[in-house]
Amino acid sequence: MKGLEELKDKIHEILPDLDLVIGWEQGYDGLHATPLFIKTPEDVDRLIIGPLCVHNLATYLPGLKDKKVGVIVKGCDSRAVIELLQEKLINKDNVVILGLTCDGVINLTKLGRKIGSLGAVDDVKVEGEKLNVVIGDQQHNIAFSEVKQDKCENCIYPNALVFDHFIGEPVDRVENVGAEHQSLSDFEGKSFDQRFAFWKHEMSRCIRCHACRNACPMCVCRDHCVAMTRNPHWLSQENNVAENWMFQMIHVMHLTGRCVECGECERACPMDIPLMLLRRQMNRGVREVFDYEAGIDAQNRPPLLTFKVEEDNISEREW
Amino acid sequence: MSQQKFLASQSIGSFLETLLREHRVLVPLCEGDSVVFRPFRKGGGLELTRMPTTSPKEATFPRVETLMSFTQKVSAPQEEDGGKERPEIELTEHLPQDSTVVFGSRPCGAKGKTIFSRVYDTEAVKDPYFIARRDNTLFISIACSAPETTCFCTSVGGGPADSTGSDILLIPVTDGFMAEAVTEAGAKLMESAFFDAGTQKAEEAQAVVERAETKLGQAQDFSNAREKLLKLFDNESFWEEMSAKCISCGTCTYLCPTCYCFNITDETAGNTGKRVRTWDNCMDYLFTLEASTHNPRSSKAKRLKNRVGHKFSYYPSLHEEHIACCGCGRCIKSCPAAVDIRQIVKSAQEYEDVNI
Amino acid sequence: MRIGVFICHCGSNIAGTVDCAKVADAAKAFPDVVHAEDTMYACSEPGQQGIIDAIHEKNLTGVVVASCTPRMHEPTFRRAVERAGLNKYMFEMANIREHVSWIGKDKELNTNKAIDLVMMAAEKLRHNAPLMAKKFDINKRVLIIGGGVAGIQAALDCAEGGLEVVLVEKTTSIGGKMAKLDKTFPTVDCSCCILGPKMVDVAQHPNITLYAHAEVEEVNGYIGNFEIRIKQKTTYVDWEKCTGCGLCMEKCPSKKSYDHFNNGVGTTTAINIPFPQAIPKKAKIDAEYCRMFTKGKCGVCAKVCPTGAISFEMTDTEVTENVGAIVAATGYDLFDHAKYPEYGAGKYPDVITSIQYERLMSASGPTSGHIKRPSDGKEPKNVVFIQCVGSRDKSVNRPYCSGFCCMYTAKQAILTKDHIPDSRSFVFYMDIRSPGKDYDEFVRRSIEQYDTQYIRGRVSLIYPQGDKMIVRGADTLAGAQVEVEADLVVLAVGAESAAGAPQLAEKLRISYDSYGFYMESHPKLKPVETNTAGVFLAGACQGPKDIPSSVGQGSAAAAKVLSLFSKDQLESDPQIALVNASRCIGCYKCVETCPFGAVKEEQDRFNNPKARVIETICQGCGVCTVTCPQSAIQLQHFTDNQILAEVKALCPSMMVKN
Amino acid sequence: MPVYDGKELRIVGFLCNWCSYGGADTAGVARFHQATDLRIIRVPCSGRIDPLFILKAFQGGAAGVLVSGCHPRDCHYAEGNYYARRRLELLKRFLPVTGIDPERFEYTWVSASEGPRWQHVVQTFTDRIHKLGPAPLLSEPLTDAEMVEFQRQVEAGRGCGCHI
Repeated sequence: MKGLEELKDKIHEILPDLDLVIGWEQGYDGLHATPLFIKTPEDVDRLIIGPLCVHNLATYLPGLKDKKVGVIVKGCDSRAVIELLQEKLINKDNVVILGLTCDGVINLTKLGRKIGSLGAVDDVKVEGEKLNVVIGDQQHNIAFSEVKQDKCENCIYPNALVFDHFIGEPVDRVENVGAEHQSLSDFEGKSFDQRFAFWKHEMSRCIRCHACRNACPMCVCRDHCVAMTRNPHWLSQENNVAENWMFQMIHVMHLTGRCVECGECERACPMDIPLMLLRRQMNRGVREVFDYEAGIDAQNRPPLLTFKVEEDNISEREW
Repeated sequence: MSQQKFLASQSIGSFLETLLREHRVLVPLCEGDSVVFRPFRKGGGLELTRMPTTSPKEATFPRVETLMSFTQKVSAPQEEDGGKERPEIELTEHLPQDSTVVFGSRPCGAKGKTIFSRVYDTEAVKDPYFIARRDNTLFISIACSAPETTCFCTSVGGGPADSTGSDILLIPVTDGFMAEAVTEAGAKLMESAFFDAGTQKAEEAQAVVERAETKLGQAQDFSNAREKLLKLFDNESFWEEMSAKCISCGTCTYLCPTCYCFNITDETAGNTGKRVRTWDNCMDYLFTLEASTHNPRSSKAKRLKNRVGHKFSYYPSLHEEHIACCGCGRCIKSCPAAVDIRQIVKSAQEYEDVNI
Repeated sequence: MRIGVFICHCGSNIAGTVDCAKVADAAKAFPDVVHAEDTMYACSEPGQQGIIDAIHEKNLTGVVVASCTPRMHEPTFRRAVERAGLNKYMFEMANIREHVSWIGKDKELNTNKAIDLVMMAAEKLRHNAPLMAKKFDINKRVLIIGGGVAGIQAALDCAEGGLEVVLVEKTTSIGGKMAKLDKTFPTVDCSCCILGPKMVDVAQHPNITLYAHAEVEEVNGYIGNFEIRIKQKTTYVDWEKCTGCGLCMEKCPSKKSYDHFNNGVGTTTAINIPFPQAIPKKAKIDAEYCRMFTKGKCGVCAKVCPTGAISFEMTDTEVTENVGAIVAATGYDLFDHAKYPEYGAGKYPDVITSIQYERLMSASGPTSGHIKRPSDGKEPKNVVFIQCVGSRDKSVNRPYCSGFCCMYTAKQAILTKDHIPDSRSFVFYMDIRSPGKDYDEFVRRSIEQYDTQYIRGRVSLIYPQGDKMIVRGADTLAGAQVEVEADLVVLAVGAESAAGAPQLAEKLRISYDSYGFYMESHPKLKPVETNTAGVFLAGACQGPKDIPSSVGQGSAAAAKVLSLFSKDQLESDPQIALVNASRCIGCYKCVETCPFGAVKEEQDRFNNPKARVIETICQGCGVCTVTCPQSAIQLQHFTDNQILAEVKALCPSMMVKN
Repeated sequence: MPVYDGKELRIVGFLCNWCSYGGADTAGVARFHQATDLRIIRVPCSGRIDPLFILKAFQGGAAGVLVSGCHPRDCHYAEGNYYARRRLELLKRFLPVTGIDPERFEYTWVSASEGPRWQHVVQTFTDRIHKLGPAPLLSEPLTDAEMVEFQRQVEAGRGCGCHI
C-alpha cells in the first residue's frame, strides 16, 4: 500500500462534504491496526496504511446508510463495495471510495505459527519482502510472503476495482494469478469421513460469537439473522457441534454467489476455524457453473437471482 | 504464605493422570491455532506457555447446559376431568455432579468465578447449577510469566501471581513450578507425591513474578471510572464514537472470564424436551429485544456502553467497588476490530464536556 | 393444539399392506394428538361424518387424515373440517396409499413408514395457522386466442352466454385449417358451407370484438383480472374503410405472391383477401411482394381503391384489453415433409401435401376444384397417398399419432374418385386408426366402394421417371417390394404444435409438452383446464384433434369460463407469500426473483424499505421465501417452520445431549 | 419412532406438488413397487426448496436426500425450477467440502406422468444410499483415534509447537 500522504491530502480535500471517512490507525500494539473513523482534520493524522490494515472497511457501510461516508479500500475490499452496490444495499451517492493498491496484508495466525506467542509485539516493519517483528530486544525477520493472508497469495485484484479517487499507481500482478487456493486441493486429499470428522472437530471449538457473520461485509441481515430467531426455528441456542455446523451452513448458503472472499470471517474468528475452506468450495462451484465472480461489476446479476432456460454448465444427470 | 512445593514439568502428565481417577480434568490444549480448555487425555499434550484463547469459565459456567429435561404424556380420559385427557409432564433436573480440576489456567482466568459468585450466590439468589459447579471445581493456576500487550490485571485488582479464585498457584521456574496451596482443597491435592517439598526455588519464583509485574508496567487507575462512566450515560455521541468500529459480535463476552449473562430456552422434539441455558451476549441486538419489538439498546453504541458501564461502573457500585473485569485482555486480543476496553474507560475518565 | 388423526383403510387398498390400527395407536403418542382412530373409508359420507363428529366431541383444533394422495382428496377433507367449524387449513394429509400401500408389500415396513408420514403431517399441523381467503372482483370478459373452429365455437358459446369476447386471430381471417378443407369426413359435407355461417356469426355478434392479423404480446395479472397487450399487425389497408370489394386484387400488378391460404398452390396478388368467405373480408398488402415496398413505386391499389383505404405508412399498433379468463385455441401446424429426403425433400412438384391437395379439390381453390397436378396441369390418373408423414416416427421426433390423417386420406381417396372417375388411388399406411362414430365404416367405404388400394407398408423412395413419380415401398402383408407409378403423390402430413406455441405458453404461464402442445390440468378429468387458474384450452393446441373434438373442446372451454363467471367474486388462495415487515431489511431480492412480479418495493412509516406481496398476483411458488436470507417473506402453509417441522420429525437434531 | 431393523435408511425426499409428487402418485396408482425408505415432503414448487432444508436433514442424520421437481420449462410457476436448479447444483458441488458424500444428495426432474421414471429414480437412489450406508453423525463424539489424529496434526505444525 502506497501513497499515505496523497491519501491524507485527498481526505482533507473531501472531508468537508462528508460525515466521515473510514480508514485505519495503529491499534493497541505494534501488531494491530484498528479501524479509524475520521470526522475532523486532526483525525487524519492518525491514519495509517500498510500490511497491518487487514480490516475490510466495507463491512461498516450498510450500517451507515443514512450518512455520507468515505471509505478506503484495498482491491479485495472494493469487491465487497461492488457487491453491496450490485445488491443495492448501499447507495453510491452516499459513498466516496478511496481506492488503494495493495501488496498483501498480514495473517496474524500464520505469524503466530512462526514466532509463537504474539502477545508482546512492540513493532512490525516491512522492509522489502521481509517483515521485521520486534519483541522486546528480540527481532524476527520473516519473509512477508509466508505470513500473508491466503487471499493475498493468488490475488488478481491488487488495485481497487471501483473508486472515486485512486491513490498511487495501479500495479500489475502476474504470478499465480487467479489460482485456486492450495488449501482446497489439500483438503481434498482427505476422505469424506476425514473431512466430516475435521469439521466436527473444528465446530466443537466454535463459541457461536458470530464474529464471522458480523465481520462479513455481505452479512447484511445483522439484527435479523435467522440464526437468532425461533420463527423460523432453524437453530437452537445450543452451542454444540451440530448447531454450530448448521450455523456455518446457513452462513455459506446465504453467501452463495455473493462471497467476495475477503476472508474477514476467518480472520475475525477468535477460535481460528478455517471458514474460508467452505467459502472457497462454494465459490469454486459458482465459478464453474456460472463463470461468475462476485463483486467484479456492479451491473452483474448475482447468479441466484436469475437463471437461464438452458444452463451452460449444468448437465442434467441421467438415471 | 503456606509452604511451597516443587512440581516438576515432567511429572505433570502423571500427576494429571492420577487426578483423572476422581475428577474431570480440564487443561489448555492446542486445537488448530487456538488454545482451549479440554478434558485431559492420558498421554495427551498440554499448552502451558500461550495464554488460552478461551477462558476457564466453561468449567463453572458451561457454554450450554441442560437444566432439566421433560417428557409429556397424555393420560387416558379421566372422569373427574369431564372425560378429557390430562397432560402429564415428567421432569428431570440435571444438577451437575462432576468434580472438576482445571489445570493451567492463569490467575486472571481463575478469578473470573469470584465475580460470578457476587451475583449467583447471594442471600437473595442462589443459582444451584453454578454453585454446584463452583464448589466442585478446583483451579490449579499458573502464575503469569509473560504478560501480553493486552494484559491489564494489575489495573483491576489482580496481578500475575494473584491467587484469588485459585486452589493452587503454580509459579513457573526452571524445570517446573513452585506450587503454593491457596485453599485447603488445594493443599490436599498437594499431598500427592508429585509435589516435592525438598526442592526450593522460591527466590527464582519471586523473580519471575517481579519480572512479570515490571513488564505489566504502571497500572491504570480506574478508581474514578465508576462515576465518570455514569456521567456519560446519556452522552450518545461519546458512545457512538467509542463503538464506531465495534461489529457487535460476541467475541468479547464469550471469551470473557467474568461475563455471566445467560439465555434460557426450551427445545422440544416430539414429546420430549429440555430446558437449556446458554451464554448470552449483551453486544447482540436480541439481548434486550422486547416482545413488543421495542429495544432499549437498539444501537451498538448503547450496547457497548452497557458492557463497559456494567464492568466498570454498575457492578462496582453494587459490589463494593469490585470491577467486573479480571484484566485478561481476551476481549481486546480477539476482537476482530481491535476494540480496546482500556482505552474506552480511559477516554471516559479523560472526557471533558465542552458544554459544561 | 388438539389434533385428531384418522387412518383410512381405503377398503383393502391401504389396510391390505398397512396395519392401520397400529398406525392409529402409534399416533396417539404424538405431541398434541388427543384422538386417533382408523376408519374404513375416510372420504365416504360416514367417514367424513366421523371426522366431523370427532371434531365436535373431542374439541379438536386440527385434523390429520392418512389416506390417499392430497392431490385427490385434500379439498374433500378440507371442506369436511370446514363444515365442522375449523379453518380448512388446520388440516394435513399423509399419503399412505400411493406412497405406501400401493408401492410395497412388506406390511411391517409399510406400517412403519405410514407412522412416520403421519408423524410428519402432525408435526407440520402443529405449525399450521388458520388462513383466510380474500375475495376479489372478476372482469367478466374473455380472451380467446385463435380463430379456428375451436376458437370460433368457444367465442360463440361465450358470447351467447352473455359474455364479452375478445377474439385474437393471427392471420387476416378466422376460419383456421377448417376453412381450407374441401369436404369433411365422414359425412363428406362441404367444410366451408358448415363453417361459413359460424364465421359470419362471429363477425356479426355484438358481444364479440375481433382482432384479426393480431397477436398477444403480453399477459399480466391473474384469474379474474388479466391485462392483455395485443399487437395489431399492420395491413397497410385501413380496415375501417376497406369494403372487401376486391378491386385492388384485380389491378395489383404483383401477381406472383405466395398464396398462404392455398399453401402455395397457385399464386395470389400482393394485396389480397385470402379467400372469398374470409371474415373479416378485408384486404392486406403482403409487403414481401408489393412493388411499393420492393421497388419503391407502384401504388396502383391506392389509385383504384374506391374508399381510399390504402396506407403504405401504416405501422403496427397496440391495444390493451382487460379480461377475466383466457381460452387458448391456437391450433396446430402441419409437418414439413422437407425433412424426408426419401420423399424428395420437397423438391418434386408432384409430391404435395394433403392440405395442398384439399386446395386443389376445393371449388374455391386455385384450380376451381379441378384436380390438376402442379408440374404440368394434367389430371392425374394414379394418385398415391402416403400416410404417417411426420407421425409415429421417432427419427423426426414425432413419435405420436396425429389421429386424423387416416381419416382424411380415406376422404381424399374417395373424393379423388368422385373428381376423376377413371383414377386409381393407392394408400401406403402403417395402421388404420379410425376410432370414431362412422369412421371405420367410412374407411371401409373408401376401400370397398371406391376401390382404393391400401398397401400396408412404408415408402422407402420416391423418384421421378419421365413424367411419372415412382413410389417404391414395402407391402408388408404380401412380403414384397412394390413400385407404383404415380401421377401425383399426396403426403398425409401429421400435426405439430403451432409455430410460436411455446412462446405464447410462457406468456400465459401454462406448461407445454416436449412437442409444444399445451398441457391440460389433468389428462382425464380436467381436459380443458390448465394449471394456471383462468386459462383454458380448446382444440388442437392441446394435441392433434379432428373437427368434432375441437368443437367439443371449444364448447367445453366456454362452459368452464361461463361457470367461472357465474360468480361475481372469486376467492384468492391464501397459500401465498407474506412479508414479516419487522424482519424485512428491504434488500428486495424477492422482488428480483418473483416469477410473477407479485412483490412490490414499499416504504414503511419510518421510510425504511420493505417488500410487500400483492395478494392477488402471488401464485404461491415460494421462490421468494428461499431467496430471502432473513426468512422475512414466508409462503403461507409452507413456511420454513412448517417444512422444518417435517424435516425435524424425520431427522431430529435438537435432542443432542449437552 | 422409526424401527428400521437395519432394513431401511433415512432418506428424505422433497417433491414439488405439481409434477414429481404427482409422478410419485402415478407410480403408486400403477402399483410400481419401490423401496420403502423414502419419506416425501410435499412442497408447492422445487423453487420453494431451500438448500438449507437439505443440510438440515443431513444435520439430523439423513442418509440421503432426494429432490425432484418439474422438468425445466414445465414449472407450474413458470420459473421456480430454474431457480431450484441453480441452488441445488451449487449445493451438490459444495457438499464434498463438508465431508458429506455428494452422492447422498441428488436432484432430478420427474413429471406427473412419469410413473416408471419415478420408480426408477427411487430405486436407483435407494440402492445407491444403501451402498453408502448410514450417514456420519454430527451428534456422535469423535472417536479416540480421530482425536489422536487431530492432536498429531497440531503437533505437526499447524498450531503452536510447544508441548509437554
